Amino acid sequence: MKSKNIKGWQPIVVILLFLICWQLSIKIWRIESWLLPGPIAIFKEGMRSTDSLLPHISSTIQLTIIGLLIGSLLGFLIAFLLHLIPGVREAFYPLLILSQNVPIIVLAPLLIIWFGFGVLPKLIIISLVCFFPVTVSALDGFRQTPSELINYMKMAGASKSQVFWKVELPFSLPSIFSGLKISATYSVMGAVISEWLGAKSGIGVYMTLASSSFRTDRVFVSIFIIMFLSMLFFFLIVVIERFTVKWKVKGVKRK
Amino acid sequence: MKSKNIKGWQPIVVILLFLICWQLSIKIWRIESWLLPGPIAIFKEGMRSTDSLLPHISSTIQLTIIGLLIGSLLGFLIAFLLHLIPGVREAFYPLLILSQNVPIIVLAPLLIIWFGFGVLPKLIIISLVCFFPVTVSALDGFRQTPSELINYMKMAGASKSQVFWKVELPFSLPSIFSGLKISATYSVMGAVISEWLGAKSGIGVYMTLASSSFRTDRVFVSIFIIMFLSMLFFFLIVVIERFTVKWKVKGVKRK
Amino acid sequence: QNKTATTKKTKKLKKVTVVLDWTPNTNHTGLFVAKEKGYFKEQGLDVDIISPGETGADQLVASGKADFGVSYQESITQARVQNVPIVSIAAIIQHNTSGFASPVKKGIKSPKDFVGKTYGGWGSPVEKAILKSLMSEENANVNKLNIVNMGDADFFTAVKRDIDFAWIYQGWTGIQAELRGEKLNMIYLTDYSKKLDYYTPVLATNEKMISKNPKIVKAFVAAASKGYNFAIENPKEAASILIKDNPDLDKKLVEKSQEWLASKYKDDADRWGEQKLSVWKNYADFLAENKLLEGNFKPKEAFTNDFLPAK
Amino acid sequence: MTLQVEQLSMSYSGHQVLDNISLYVNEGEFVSILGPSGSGKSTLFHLIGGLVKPDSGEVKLNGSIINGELGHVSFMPQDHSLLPWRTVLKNIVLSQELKHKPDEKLARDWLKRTGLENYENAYPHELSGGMKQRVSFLRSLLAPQSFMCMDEPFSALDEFTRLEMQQWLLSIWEEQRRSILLVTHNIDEALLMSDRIYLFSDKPAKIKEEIIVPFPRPRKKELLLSDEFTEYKRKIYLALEKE
Amino acid sequence: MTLQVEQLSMSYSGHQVLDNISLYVNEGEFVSILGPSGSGKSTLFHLIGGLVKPDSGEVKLNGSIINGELGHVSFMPQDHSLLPWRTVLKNIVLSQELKHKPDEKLARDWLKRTGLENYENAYPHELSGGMKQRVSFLRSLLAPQSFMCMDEPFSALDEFTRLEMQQWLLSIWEEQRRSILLVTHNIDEALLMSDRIYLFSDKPAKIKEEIIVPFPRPRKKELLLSDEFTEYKRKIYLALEKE
Ligand SMILES: Nc1ncnc2c1ncn2[C@@H]1O[C@H](COP(=O)(O)OP(=O)(O)OP(=O)(O)O)[C@@H](O)[C@H]1O
Ligand SMILES: Nc1ncnc2c1ncn2[C@@H]1O[C@H](COP(=O)(O)OP(=O)(O)OP(=O)(O)O)[C@@H](O)[C@H]1O
Ligand SMILES: [Mg+2]
Ligand SMILES: [Mg+2]
Repeated sequence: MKSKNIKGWQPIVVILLFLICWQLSIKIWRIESWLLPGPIAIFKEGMRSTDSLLPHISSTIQLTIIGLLIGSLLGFLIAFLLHLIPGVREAFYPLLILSQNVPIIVLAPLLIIWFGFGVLPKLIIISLVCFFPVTVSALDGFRQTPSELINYMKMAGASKSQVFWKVELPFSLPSIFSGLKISATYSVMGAVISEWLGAKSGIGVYMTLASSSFRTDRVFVSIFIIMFLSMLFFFLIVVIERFTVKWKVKGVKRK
Repeated sequence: MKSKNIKGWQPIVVILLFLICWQLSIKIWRIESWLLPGPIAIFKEGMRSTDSLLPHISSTIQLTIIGLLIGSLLGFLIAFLLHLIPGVREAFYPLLILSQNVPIIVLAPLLIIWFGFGVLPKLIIISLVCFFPVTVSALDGFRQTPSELINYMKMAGASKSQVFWKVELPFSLPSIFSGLKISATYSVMGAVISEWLGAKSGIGVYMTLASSSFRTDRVFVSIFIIMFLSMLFFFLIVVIERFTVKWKVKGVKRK
Repeated sequence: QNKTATTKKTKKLKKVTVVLDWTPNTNHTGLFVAKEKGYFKEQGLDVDIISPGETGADQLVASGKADFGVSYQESITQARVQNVPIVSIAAIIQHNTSGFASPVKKGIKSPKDFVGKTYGGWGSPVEKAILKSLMSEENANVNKLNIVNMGDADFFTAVKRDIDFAWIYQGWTGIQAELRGEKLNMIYLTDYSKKLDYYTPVLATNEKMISKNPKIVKAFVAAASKGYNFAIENPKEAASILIKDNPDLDKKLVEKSQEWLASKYKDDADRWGEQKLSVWKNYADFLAENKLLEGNFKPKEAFTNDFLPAK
Repeated sequence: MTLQVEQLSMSYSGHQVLDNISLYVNEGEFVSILGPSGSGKSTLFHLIGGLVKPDSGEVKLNGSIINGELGHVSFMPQDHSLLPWRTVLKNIVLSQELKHKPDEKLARDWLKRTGLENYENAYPHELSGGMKQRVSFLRSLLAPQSFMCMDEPFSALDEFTRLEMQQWLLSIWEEQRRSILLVTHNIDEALLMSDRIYLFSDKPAKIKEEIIVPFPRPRKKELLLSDEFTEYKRKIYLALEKE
Repeated sequence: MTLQVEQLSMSYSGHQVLDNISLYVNEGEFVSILGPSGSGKSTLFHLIGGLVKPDSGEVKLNGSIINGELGHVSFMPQDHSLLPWRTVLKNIVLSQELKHKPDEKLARDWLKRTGLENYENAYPHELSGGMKQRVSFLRSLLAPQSFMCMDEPFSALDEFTRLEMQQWLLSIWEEQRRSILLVTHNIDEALLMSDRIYLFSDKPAKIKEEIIVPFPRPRKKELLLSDEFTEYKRKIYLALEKE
């Protein structure tokens, strides 16, 4: 218990140290604030504009949560299909890779033409960002399931789907969570990018406006918020992992 | 052997089918070519501009390879340090997540101001994109090493670094490759984005030029090239994986 | 013999970088002409033209990482208010050639027709202020206009769908529409408000360059001026120079745009690049009136004609 | 349930492992296999279980060919193959779960009988080697299939626990009249439990001898010390000894 | 090398496993432990090997306390713990690799002697259960440490291979005068090999009895059939039988 409490503080200490270094180097090298404001200035500006920021934040959070949910479910579903339907894996895997290489600047106009300026094209973009790590990790997890476990299940008469749900899926949960962590990290940036294709509010909107009026401090406020949110989502996944993969051999590794 | 040959063709067939659908729907819905050109038109334009494209392609490939190399080595190194130095993992993990959430539009001017218009800031951006999946997957791989193997090694008197090199690393290779595959997929887009910070040549340059002069067909030529390249890098990783992780239990799973 | 002469010269050449605002286009022709025709070399400069993509030039120029850049009066106004030390040294185009464009079939002929329509922009409060001032000229209410953020989507895409009109540059997007045979209704800002006849784009540098290396600035502007004057007189040849340097640009678009712009660079001014205090003041006042200027703007410091070659 | 294995041959990448093996297990019969390590006993079980297909020959259950068909027999693997993320109880009911609703009460009963009542909610990594083996044993014991293949089920148990488990197995077998095929390295065990014993030769495995065990049932521990038993033991010992 | 275990106690999350265990192994002595499954034998080995620290008590090697210190003994785990990505040969030399350049010739020699000469380049998943155990056995045999702890090293082997392995172990032991502590479930094995035998009680494990085996060395197979041997066997049997 005690050691856990201490651990929780470590990253905060490191981040504080980082911020202090930042503030100091701004002082020492006299970096102008329109180029790179110091953390204190950023913090102050953040406090000042809290009120105007809140609606932006909440709209981005909503977008991110829905996008991340859809994206990871989709990622899992794709991995599931590619894994279970024989031959499909090899055939469709390349398409997945391709999907990660359509630049947003090309996709955006098409999405807008097809789906308008509503929330749908934005969710498509976030999902596109989030599904891929989940799919790759899940597929690799499925493939690494120890063959003796699968063999036992087969001999015991398990159907393909039973093998999947009772062995392959539980075994690859850690791997899937690894993918989810990557996705969660990207999700907020995905949401911000998606907001660039036309949103009324959101951190992305706030940031571009700040940037176009040279309010570098506000740009950094947005970045801090983005960072904070993605950490939040990341640790949310970590917490869910702790509760889901609780059988993990901990006791033995104590030394 | 025979079945392998057939497998190699599957994805190509799927992609061809996809292209045919695309071409047909362009015909059927009469989509204007400045919005979404058909694959045939794109292919023709690609053929026409091969000469002017080649230098762009080769410069992007160079950038990608170097960036991917640096990025994955860096990713591995970070995972290595975070894993081996006790306490560091918890402390620095959040910083990694943060690193993935600095928007390029903010980072770009800073990088240029600090490192000029040369190749360095571009490599930094690609590395930033590529290191993260490798780090996350490697760390998760290390952590999942079966404790009985680690326990045996410890009892046999293996030092921490021996446990790492002889057990944890080989065990997590599949996981690391899983991360590498994600990185390889992102690397080309990373390079394209990095070219937006002032490159003289590269697919990214070609694409923005095409886009700003409303040459949608050329934009899609660039996308096709990007896709092709990232597939290439992906399969390069797959091939390397095959040669590295060759002990993988295949025989038993034959059914 | 010719070769040795040039190498000898290059030794003494001073290296300077100029950062474009976006991908190369006909706004930049003069710079490419000056480089290609050796005008920069004549002035003892070895110029490196860089296009930064998304980043934009302002911060690079202001920080001194780039010596010169292409910017806009709007940016420079906002930037200077935030103490960014960037200064305009020449107006590339004398009058504002931007405006609100819409396909003819939407029937938007003047600002009063905006009522009940949807405008696609990028969500800046400045846009709303401008629309408001245009519409108020004709006693229309801006609140009856639906403003939508269309982000990165380009004009042609946007008007295909929910959007009725958007803000474009005639010299590029407008020309592209002509090439496509799409009839547009164009409502120029300058036709409705003198205050909105600002300089876009301009050449810019930072305050340090001006105080420490005025000679280089002078040389640069002189060569650029010569380049733009060449483009004014020989649009065809200028276009081919731009294309030669940027072979991936669309040839037809460049040629047509160049032809259109040739008369706009200098327009009614007595020399290329001339800037007027009133223009700088007017726009800032407009922003201030609409409470869009977060600070003090001193128009005199934002630009200078000092480096333009004598008339 | 009767099992017939007919002229089964099998090789792994060139190495022949099984060479023309024929054997059978009648309805309600208890048959053991004794043979040197690495001869191919587990491989035979994989063939019977349908995990791999033989190069030639046939596996018949109740007269119908089940080459490569999975799920017909209850199988206890040599390594325990417990699912590490399931508790002991959940591991035991796994084999039932595949076919119908698991009977957790029965599983708890058996845990109690085999001295594991306190470990119902433990995960496999918290068990000792012998405990894992017992859990795996219970899992196959509670499986719904009535033909059982057990691969060295008691090798990690001490003499007493082993004897106890053997008694449980015999009682279940007598009660439900299942057919059982057992691989063991323990000659005593084979003699004590089986109706017949097949002796395997070293690679490639052939059937060296078939021994019919004549002792009447129920067999008591005392049998182990009888002269007849020792006689049979010596006989098998000699037969197994390498030529 | 002498080992002294003094008043060792250990519990896993509340469950006491070892209760005040004291035992010793003298220089060049061969000592066995017999005890019921799940009593705590492997746990004792983990304590000696330094993998876990005892709740109380001391482990001394050559007089110095090695509580929680790793790497002092050569250990053969109950599950084979072979690295799946290493070939048989590379697995065997692993224990040497940790300290110095591995002696592959010696390893090949031993592979030959134990009948695994064709499997030098096979991966663990291509081996039978008994073969894996033999590989793990060779790995600990070739380890540089001179105190050996072996946890049921021969449980997956048939009688003949087992006897052979026992002979190899004895010959090595006699030649190099290592000290050996062996866990086994096989009373014959314990009697045939050891100088002394500790009998463990069920949880929490206490030492029930210490038996000194008087048979002179070298011991031959024939000993197994002698009356004295049977006498000792019965004695141990009775002592182990649950109260
Ligand atoms: N997957 C495999 N690939 C290649 N060879 C294999 C494989 N599985 C088993 N073998 C080989 O088949 C032979 C028989 O193995 P099997 O596991 O059937 O032996 P066994 O009789 O069960 O031995 P044990 O009593 O030691 O368990 C061995 O020589 C082994 O090397
Ligand atoms: N990691 C662990 N966490 C909790 N309990 C454990 C753990 N490891 C072992 N135990 C418990 O400790 C007791 C002794 O286990 P140990 O493995 O030492 O038994 P053993 O004497 O080696 O038995 P066997 O002969 O079956 O191998 C068992 O009751 C077991 O449940
Ligand atoms: Mg076997
Ligand atoms: Mg044990």
